[in-house]
Amino acid sequence: MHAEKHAIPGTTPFDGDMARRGYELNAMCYSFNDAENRKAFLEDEDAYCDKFNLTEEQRRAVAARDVLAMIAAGGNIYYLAKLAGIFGLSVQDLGAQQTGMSVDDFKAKLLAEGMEA
Amino acid sequence: MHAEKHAIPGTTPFDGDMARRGYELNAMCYSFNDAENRKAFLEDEDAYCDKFNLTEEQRRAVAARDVLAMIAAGGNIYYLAKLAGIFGLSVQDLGAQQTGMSVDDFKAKLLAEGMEA
Amino acid sequence: MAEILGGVFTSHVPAIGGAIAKGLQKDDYWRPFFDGFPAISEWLSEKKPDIAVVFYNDHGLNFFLDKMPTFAVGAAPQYDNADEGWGLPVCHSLKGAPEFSWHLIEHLVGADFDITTCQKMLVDHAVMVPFQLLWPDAKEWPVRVVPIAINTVQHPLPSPSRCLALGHAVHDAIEEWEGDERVVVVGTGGLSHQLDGERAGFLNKDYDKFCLDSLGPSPEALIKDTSLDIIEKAGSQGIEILNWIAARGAVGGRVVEKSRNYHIPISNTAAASLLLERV
Amino acid sequence: MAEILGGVFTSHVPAIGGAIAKGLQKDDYWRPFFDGFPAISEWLSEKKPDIAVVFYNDHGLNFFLDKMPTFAVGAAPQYDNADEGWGLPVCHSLKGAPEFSWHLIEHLVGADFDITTCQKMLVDHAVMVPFQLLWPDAKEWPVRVVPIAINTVQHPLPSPSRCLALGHAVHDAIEEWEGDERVVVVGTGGLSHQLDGERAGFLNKDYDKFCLDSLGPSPEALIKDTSLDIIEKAGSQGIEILNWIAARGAVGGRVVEKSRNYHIPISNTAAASLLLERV
Ligand SMILES: [Fe+3]
Ligand SMILES: [Fe+3]
Repeated sequence: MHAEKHAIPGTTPFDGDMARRGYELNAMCYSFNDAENRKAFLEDEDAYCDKFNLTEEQRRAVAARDVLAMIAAGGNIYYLAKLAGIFGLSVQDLGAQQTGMSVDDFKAKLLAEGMEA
Repeated sequence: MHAEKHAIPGTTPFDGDMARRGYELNAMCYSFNDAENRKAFLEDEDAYCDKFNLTEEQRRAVAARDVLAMIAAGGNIYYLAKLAGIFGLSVQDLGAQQTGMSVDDFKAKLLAEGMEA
Repeated sequence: MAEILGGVFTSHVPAIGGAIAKGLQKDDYWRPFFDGFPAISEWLSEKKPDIAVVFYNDHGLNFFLDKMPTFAVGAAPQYDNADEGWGLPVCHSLKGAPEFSWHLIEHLVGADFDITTCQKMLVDHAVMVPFQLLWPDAKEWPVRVVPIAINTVQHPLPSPSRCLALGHAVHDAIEEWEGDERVVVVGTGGLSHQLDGERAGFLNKDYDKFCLDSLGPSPEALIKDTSLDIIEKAGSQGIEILNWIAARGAVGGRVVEKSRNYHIPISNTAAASLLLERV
Repeated sequence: MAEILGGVFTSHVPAIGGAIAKGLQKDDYWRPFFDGFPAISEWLSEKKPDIAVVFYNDHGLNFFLDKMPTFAVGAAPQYDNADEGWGLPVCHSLKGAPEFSWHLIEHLVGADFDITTCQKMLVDHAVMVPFQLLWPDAKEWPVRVVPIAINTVQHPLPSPSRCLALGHAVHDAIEEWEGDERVVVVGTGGLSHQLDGERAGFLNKDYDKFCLDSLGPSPEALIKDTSLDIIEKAGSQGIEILNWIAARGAVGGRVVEKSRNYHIPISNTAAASLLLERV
């Protein structure tokens, strides 16, 4: 039904297809703006995922702390970053996980880009 | 600061000036979509007005059930209709009050317009 | 390619919902208004649309002044009705058409319409009253829906010409859709009425007739006025004609009038229904 | 008549807020970035703007996918910052300029921009980090603010050309304002970065340089790309350049570059600051 999509390697634009798929997961992550909700998630992750009607795919991705799987399940990185924050993970930690690098290597790669002429 | 406004007799377009003035009153009325809030208002009108930080002008207009005064205080009729609903008042009751007619006369006037050729 | 069947235009006064709930359709007060609908309902059951694109305005159920969109387009799998505060029965939910919605949204943003996209959206009497009028015996609503809300509440309102342009862009998007769904466009609200102020109860038969006469053959005639001009002519809430104008744009092309009804009063309103079939 | 002083453009990475909270401005990692700001702060304390019009994107504090506006304009008397979930200290509130906001809103809707009007609006790090950078020693923020949020989160995004047109319309509205306020325009976000996917950590110095070189003298060069083209070149979040493009449009006319800084990396981002003074 769609016009040919503009494919960008290693990148999943958060479009209507993804926004539909990820609504519940993103709604849960949006709730983490509130400290009480972060606490409730930490106290009983399963119950919290139930409350937001996460799909099986989303629950598995969250349980595995697997960012690429969360994105595949429709998660948007701006909302996912709030979930990551609960675990004390920065966007550099997320970058390392998604690119399969150690955090030190990921940081070093970024620093190296800054060194180049 | 404004360009000359398009003045329409007996009519107050709900523009930025009115929307600013009426924010609290309209926020209170918007809350009346919820039956529990309608009940809370009926049980303790003063406390409920406090909760929404109504201005003195708005509180007086609400206490007097005076629709023109509510509009002058920034009330928008779509939200005010929800407050009127609490008292079982229809938009015809509101029309009668605002035009200084009895409800029967107001209804008769409308019916008469329908009879005209 | 999707087919646009035509446009249905109707008032959406909440009191109509109350009359339906109480079964008053045959009463003297209500009959002249409800008489406008059998012809439309028959046309709908003959044409069997799959999707209804509904232009309406929210009356403070889904939107508040914290975030008031000029144009909001639904992209939800389901739209719930809810308590609006005056005891109308809550109608059963509408099924959405999210793929079709996202296609419209892609087209509209691509055409420089700065819409607000709503993956969750409560729909008020301005959608539910028309649905009850158009499909009076439906156990389940027979169409999926894309609600498009136009700000008629807080000024500045979009201009009549912008609303017609929105409709034209929706038209183009529907025509581009590769599915073979049959689409009916619905415009709700109006005609002349005013609920607020010393002019409450204001009606304008001449202007309403001009609207009913022009909408089909010459909608451009309706967009020569500004929104404030229309409020002067049709009353503060008569501005809901913006929904009709946008809907007419979405129907597009040439139309033939299949049914028309006009009756004063329903509550404070000059009530009307109109069916324009595409030719 | 209001005077537009110029435009300030800066990255808004949350980690910068963390560094400020911890007083790390002079650390080796941070110094090369913070070094870009004394020149801008001095310019601001010399020019003394009364109002800042800030183009930014919300990152899921004030807007969610239930109601996602393409363009949202603040009209609040005050804008609060709030907890975003990662423990940044909550900044003190910003004073609004509601009369000025409503003037912009009237102009924008009159010019066929279908904005969402926000009488209440939380502002996230994309406003607060730049404010901390521009006025580092402020006990109270020395300007009133009009925040304008551009959707850079959920596709379809507004096109770069639509964002520049929005900026131009804001420019015209400011020029029409009868008050004698001095206005600075702020664009926040970028430059190249990508947080999500296998391409996380992607940067593009060449494209960033093109942006920094073009923004002042030839902003039209930046709008030849679609939003997806920009994402390909600048990373998923590099699309925040849309805020810079709109802000450049709002500055309008000809400008002279007074200050520029570019540094890799801040967190995952190629960070930059730029000061364009109106001539
Ligand atoms: Fe209505
Ligand atoms: Fe950002």
